[in-house]
Amino acid sequence: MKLITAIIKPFKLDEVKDALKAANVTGITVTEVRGFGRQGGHVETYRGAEYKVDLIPKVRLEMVVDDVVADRVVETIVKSAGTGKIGDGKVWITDVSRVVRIRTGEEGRDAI
Amino acid sequence: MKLITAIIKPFKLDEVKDALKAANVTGITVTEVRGFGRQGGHVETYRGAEYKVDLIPKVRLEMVVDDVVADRVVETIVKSAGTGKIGDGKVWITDVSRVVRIRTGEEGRDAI
Amino acid sequence: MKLITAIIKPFKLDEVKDALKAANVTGITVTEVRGFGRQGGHVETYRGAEYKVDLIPKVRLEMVVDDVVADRVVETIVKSAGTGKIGDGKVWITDVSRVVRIRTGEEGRDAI
Amino acid sequence: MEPAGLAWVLISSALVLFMTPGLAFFYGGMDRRRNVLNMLMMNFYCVLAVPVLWMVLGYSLAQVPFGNDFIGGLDSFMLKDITTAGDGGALATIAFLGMFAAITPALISGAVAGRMKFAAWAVFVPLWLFIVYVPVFKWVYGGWLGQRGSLDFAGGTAIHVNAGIAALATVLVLGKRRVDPAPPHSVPLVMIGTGILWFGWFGFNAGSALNANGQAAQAFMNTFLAGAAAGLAWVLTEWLRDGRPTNLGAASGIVAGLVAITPAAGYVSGVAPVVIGLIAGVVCCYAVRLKTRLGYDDALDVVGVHFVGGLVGSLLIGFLANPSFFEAEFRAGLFYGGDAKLLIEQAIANGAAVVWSFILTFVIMKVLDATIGVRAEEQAELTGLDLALHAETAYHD
Amino acid sequence: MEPAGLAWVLISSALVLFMTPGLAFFYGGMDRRRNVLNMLMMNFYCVLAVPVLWMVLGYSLAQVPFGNDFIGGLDSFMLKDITTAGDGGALATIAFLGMFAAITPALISGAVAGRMKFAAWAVFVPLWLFIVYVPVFKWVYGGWLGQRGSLDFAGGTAIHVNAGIAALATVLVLGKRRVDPAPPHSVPLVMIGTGILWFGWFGFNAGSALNANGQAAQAFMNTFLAGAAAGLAWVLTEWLRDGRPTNLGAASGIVAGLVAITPAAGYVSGVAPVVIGLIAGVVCCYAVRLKTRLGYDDALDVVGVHFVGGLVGSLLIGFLANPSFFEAEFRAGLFYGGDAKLLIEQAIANGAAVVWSFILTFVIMKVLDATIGVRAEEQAELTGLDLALHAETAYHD
Amino acid sequence: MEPAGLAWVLISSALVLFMTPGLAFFYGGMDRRRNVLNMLMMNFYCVLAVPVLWMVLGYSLAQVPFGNDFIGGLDSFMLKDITTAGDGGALATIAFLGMFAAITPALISGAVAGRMKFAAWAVFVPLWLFIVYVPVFKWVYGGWLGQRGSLDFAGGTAIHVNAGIAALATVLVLGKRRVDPAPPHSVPLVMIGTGILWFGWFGFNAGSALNANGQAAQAFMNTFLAGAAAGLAWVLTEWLRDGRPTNLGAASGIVAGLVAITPAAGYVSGVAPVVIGLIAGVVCCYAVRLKTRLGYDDALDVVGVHFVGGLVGSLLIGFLANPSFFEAEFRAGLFYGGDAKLLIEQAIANGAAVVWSFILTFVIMKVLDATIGVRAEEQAELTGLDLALHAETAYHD
Ligand SMILES: Nc1ncnc2c1ncn2[C@@H]1O[C@H](COP(=O)(O)OP(=O)(O)O)[C@@H](O)[C@H]1O
Ligand SMILES: Nc1ncnc2c1ncn2[C@@H]1O[C@H](COP(=O)(O)OP(=O)(O)O)[C@@H](O)[C@H]1O
Ligand SMILES: Nc1ncnc2c1ncn2[C@@H]1O[C@H](COP(=O)(O)OP(=O)(O)O)[C@@H](O)[C@H]1O
Repeated sequence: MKLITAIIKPFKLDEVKDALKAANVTGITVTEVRGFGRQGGHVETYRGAEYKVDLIPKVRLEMVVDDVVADRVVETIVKSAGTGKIGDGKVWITDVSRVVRIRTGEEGRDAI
Repeated sequence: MKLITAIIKPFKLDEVKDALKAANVTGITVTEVRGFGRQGGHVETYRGAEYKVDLIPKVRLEMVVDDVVADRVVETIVKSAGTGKIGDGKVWITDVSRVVRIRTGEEGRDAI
Repeated sequence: MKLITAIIKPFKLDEVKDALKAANVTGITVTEVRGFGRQGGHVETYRGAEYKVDLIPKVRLEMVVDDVVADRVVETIVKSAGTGKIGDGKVWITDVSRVVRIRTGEEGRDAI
Repeated sequence: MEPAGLAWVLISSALVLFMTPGLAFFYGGMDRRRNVLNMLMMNFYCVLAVPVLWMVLGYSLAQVPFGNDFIGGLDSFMLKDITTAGDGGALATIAFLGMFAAITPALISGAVAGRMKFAAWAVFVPLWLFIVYVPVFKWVYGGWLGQRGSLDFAGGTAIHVNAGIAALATVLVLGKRRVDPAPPHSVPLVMIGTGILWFGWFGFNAGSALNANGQAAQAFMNTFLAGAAAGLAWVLTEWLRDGRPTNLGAASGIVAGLVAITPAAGYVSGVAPVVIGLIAGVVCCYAVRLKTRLGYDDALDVVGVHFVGGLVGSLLIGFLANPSFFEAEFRAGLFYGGDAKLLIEQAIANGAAVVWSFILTFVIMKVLDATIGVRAEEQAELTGLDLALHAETAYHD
Repeated sequence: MEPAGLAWVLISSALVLFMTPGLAFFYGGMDRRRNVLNMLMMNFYCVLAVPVLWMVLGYSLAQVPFGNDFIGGLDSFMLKDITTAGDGGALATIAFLGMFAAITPALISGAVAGRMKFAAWAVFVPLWLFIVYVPVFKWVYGGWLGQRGSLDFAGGTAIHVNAGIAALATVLVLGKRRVDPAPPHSVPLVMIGTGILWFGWFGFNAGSALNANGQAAQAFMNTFLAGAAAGLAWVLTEWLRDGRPTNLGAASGIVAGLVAITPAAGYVSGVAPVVIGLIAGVVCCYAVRLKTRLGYDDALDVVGVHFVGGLVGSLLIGFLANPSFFEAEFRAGLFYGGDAKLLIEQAIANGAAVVWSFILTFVIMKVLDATIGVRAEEQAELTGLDLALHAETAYHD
Repeated sequence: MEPAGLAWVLISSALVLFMTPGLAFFYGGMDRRRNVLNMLMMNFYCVLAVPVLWMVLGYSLAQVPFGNDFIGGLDSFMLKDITTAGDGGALATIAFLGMFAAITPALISGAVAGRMKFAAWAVFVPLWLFIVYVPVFKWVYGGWLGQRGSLDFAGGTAIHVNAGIAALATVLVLGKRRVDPAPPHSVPLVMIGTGILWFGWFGFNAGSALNANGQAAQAFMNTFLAGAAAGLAWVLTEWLRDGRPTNLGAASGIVAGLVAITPAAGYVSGVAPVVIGLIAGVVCCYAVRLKTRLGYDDALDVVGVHFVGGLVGSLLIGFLANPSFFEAEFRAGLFYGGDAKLLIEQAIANGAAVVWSFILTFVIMKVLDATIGVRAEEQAELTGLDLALHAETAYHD
């Protein structure tokens, strides 16, 4: 099994979620994160004092998927999350040696 | 070393934490996440308008453990986190090639 | 490629971030987490009733880096995040089999 | 004004001032987390700009001389010749009315939530104040509508119907939000706003007696009963209809009832406020759905609550006005021995206010759109107005 | 009522209305994040339903005719025959008392936090109002307890002791929460509630003079000093005992002091309010621990603060009542030249209220449990009442 | 005091009491999430400790006998001999002044945010009250400064300049925070505080007329206009200067304007409040930057807003005081036919207050530092004062 992790722009979440559903991804775990990267940050001003905020809100998706579909899922994410503007984010894949569904104890493919 | 990641129901956190402590897991990192899966979501109503919320609150646990205990830890989580109801979550294992304790620089087994 | 995950003390975030920038890490994803470990927790008191809080605020950093620099990055984190006091946290490395930059579709080294 | 009356009008004025922040929290809590500061700012801006404009020219044009049919004059420009005479009564009244002038444009902010350029709002407010609010206010209080015998105790027509229909005009020019509506980012903040609004509304309505007397007491009682009855009606309606009683329903119902009782507060008594509240609660609970039917994007239901609620209350005066109770000289409603005349006058007054307010608000927005533009950039709308327009973020660690 | 008195009673009424949202935030902040809206709703519901019930029948049964020993009648059904006579004084008084009727059942909500079915609460409130609150209120004000000479200026016995002991009865029927108590989800929200409560309490106590006079001024001063002294006492007690001075301690102490001074506000003077505050602060700081000793699950300490605090204040009147200061006709306390008679009457009054309130509240809850059921489903309790009972979530992005 | 005046002073007192929580939220929202409870506690502590101290000794030393030049005596120790005479006027006035005494040290808390040991604060407040506040208050009201003819209607010199310069002294002893300043953890909480502050300030200023009369009405109007004008000025200044209009700017401007109008509220009229507000808004918008220039760590700009704002308003009285408008017996300002005498007296009064307050506050802090220590431990400062000093955390699930 593979674990696919994606960092995307928050306002893209719904779009990506729907695209993944359409691609039969049955489960996703979503985390609110903040990211630092090429995009750089923004400046906030309070009483004339500037605060450089270089960690900007992003959303992190992680999903365990079957090896055979992993690459397709990545393409799905890349397509649905892209705006072409800097800051769109990353997707990466890591190997999962075991996965279990808590409710049933099912393992592997049946677990996801 | 292995990294065990578990997605569980929020109200199960204490129970799972205690079970893991009992199983001599010395450290856990906990993240509030939202999950989408078979459980489906719920509907909220504001001024009669329905909002479908298909991301539901979950808790994500991650812990780096010694290879030999990894499977036992997974069982512990499955046992303590299960309610038998849909939405109980998943547990998965990935390989860790190196782990360091920041305070001491200790590596591997000594680091956790 | 490698995925480096670090759990550090919240007030060390800026320091670590700067050290990583200096070490040419081009992107980091940051998550607010809570941790349980040797450090133990703290006690809060409300109307004389004590609440044992054994999950304490930590910050989780994750960054995908090129294999060759992975160890150097780990050292950088260990150096910049350390206070020598219990609770400094952990760093661990896992393998990444594929990484893509959403904006461009670039892969591998070019993606980070 | 005698000292007791002065004390009552002064504290009432403070209560009405407090309502604008209350409105800001009521709206801000319903807004998205990333747009809440823009909402607060639109509201607070009204209470910064309007008082100054009111002192300079607004009051004079809106009230002096009282007899004018359509618009006042410059006699009280810069509060010229206003003294502490009458033990400060004149000053207290001007301040009291200034609070009303400040909150009325603020009511509109709920409709334009999440997509309006703040610079446009900053220009819209003064323009709308002088072109729409001041004349309509004059017509109703001392002007031709008032002289014809229509009743508007504390601003149902002049404030709520006026701002409510203006809200419709603004969103028609502004267009729909690019992102789907989201649930309230903080219901507790909405409830804080609701509590402040109800509290302040006692000053708004009972203070409009401009004296501490029986009419003030009845207006107070009516404000108490109508807010409660409407909140109850809304909650029960949605409980039956949608299956759940909600906090936002309670809050919306309370406000709907307070809006509806505003024009009637000093003219009805006994069971009437409960009747007005119950009707307003049920009607507005359905009225907020009109926007989906008709397809205008009134973000926080200013039309459904303020226009509809104000209209309901204003027309019900035609049935429930009870002059004998107040031993006063106004027309009786149909249920209290009156003829249809009062109801007709109420219809005329609201009709006139609606036509003027809708058309001129629409024109103002069109002109602003053609000049500085009224719509925020797409990026700002997608990633949040707080950061884009105000360089602020509502919540940090 | 003369105009100045009217102005004071009206603003006091508005202040008391504001207290119910204040109480909602005080409790809601202490509650879990996933249950806060249920708590707010239980409180706001009181201020929606009770005013209407008060207008229809509550006031009449609770006060008219004043002379009745146990219960009023139907003479003022639907506020029949109430006019603006006496410059609106009658109306203002009815509204003022209506605010008290609304907040009293709301006090109980803190005890049942996190596990009560909202439908059961919606029925409990009206039943409790008519079966418990109205009679006890009548006994104390104009009825047999009042006639015997017991003193209760603004509702220590009739409101706080009454609601406090009722809270105990409700939780005994309801049982314990399935999940362990959690720390307050928002201490700032608790402090917002505390600020509003103290602010409103000046109307609650000083307004109970029903006039702008020396007694109102002393009641005001007492409300100021007792709240401060009790907050200080609680904070210092926990600082010494637990090692840390806390915000929740300050908030709890302030409320405990305000509760304790409520019955005494118009009868004590000089140093007495500070004495009452200090005693109430220390006693309640320990009383909130009784629940763990005795094992009842009074979630937010309604018993420890309102029952105990109210009882402390009410009994201390027996020592500190000072009629000569007020040049008024009530019994003197033991320290001011009186005999034990007043203390005995205070004990009798509170005893009677406690017995009636506890037994009948218990019965009401049992009947509700046997019929519609009072306890929320386990799932709702575990995953959050807001979503399960109100289809709402407090905070979103 | 006549009943209407009493009603007005009582409600004004309640409004001022409400300001301290308002200030707590204004400051607390600007503070870090991990330090907010420490900020709330520093403010609430003032309103717990000061009222008791005020009752025991503060009032007596600050006002009795009124004629004393430098300090009062013990004639009213424990409010001895205070009765309900004059229909409670004396009691109301003592309570009213007690509210002022409570909020003044609280103003200082904004400067020491995030690094002061709470135990030190707990001792600092009573010391500062008796050594700095009480004497300066006496000088200004009835004492040598007042007798010389300087004007301070509601506490520009005695309260804002006094607390503002004291804030500077405290931070000089305390030193800088170990961590960089952070953006406000909750701007909505700041705005809640702002709304409460403005609302309460009507009691603060207009209540200082100690009667319901023309002067109260004008003071009310001035409080309305100056707050608005200053908020507008600040927002426009930063909009031009920094490119964005901000909520925090609006809030800061409102407060700056309210501070500036405080000393002048009962002495100026017409356009003057707007002039004072505009000047204060612009000046303070720049003054808050002094700390970076001069390198003192005034966390939440108590110096830039309260000291500077208070000084601006107090000196402008020298130009704008208008006795003829009030038909009263005070010196006229330069623009209203007066000579430079008033301006000079204003300068002397503020100079004297500044010297005394700065030096003695500095000494108090040094003594505290040498004894119990004023600075929190490094760990506490880094990981959060709420947990370290109060064993509480502001927000939980
Ligand atoms: N090497 C990395 N490891 C982990 N997360 C990264 C990495 N690089 C970028 N990110 C995440 O992706 C987000 C977008 O990356 P950024 O470099 O700003 O733009 P782009 O992806 O278009 O190059 C960052 O905010 C960060 O959260
Ligand atoms: N393939 C997956 N990858 C990552 N997280 C998942 C995956 N499937 C489910 N989850 C997480 O587990 C939670 C529960 O899964 P769900 O399918 O709803 O119920 P069950 O685990 O009982 O089948 C989801 O809310 C989601 O957070
Ligand atoms: N085995 C582990 N797996 C994942 N996270 C861990 C593990 N052990 C510790 N952590 C994280 O690191 C933090 C610090 O660890 P702790 O044992 O308290 O101190 P130290 O790192 O100094 O030994 C914990 O709060 C937890 O978030």
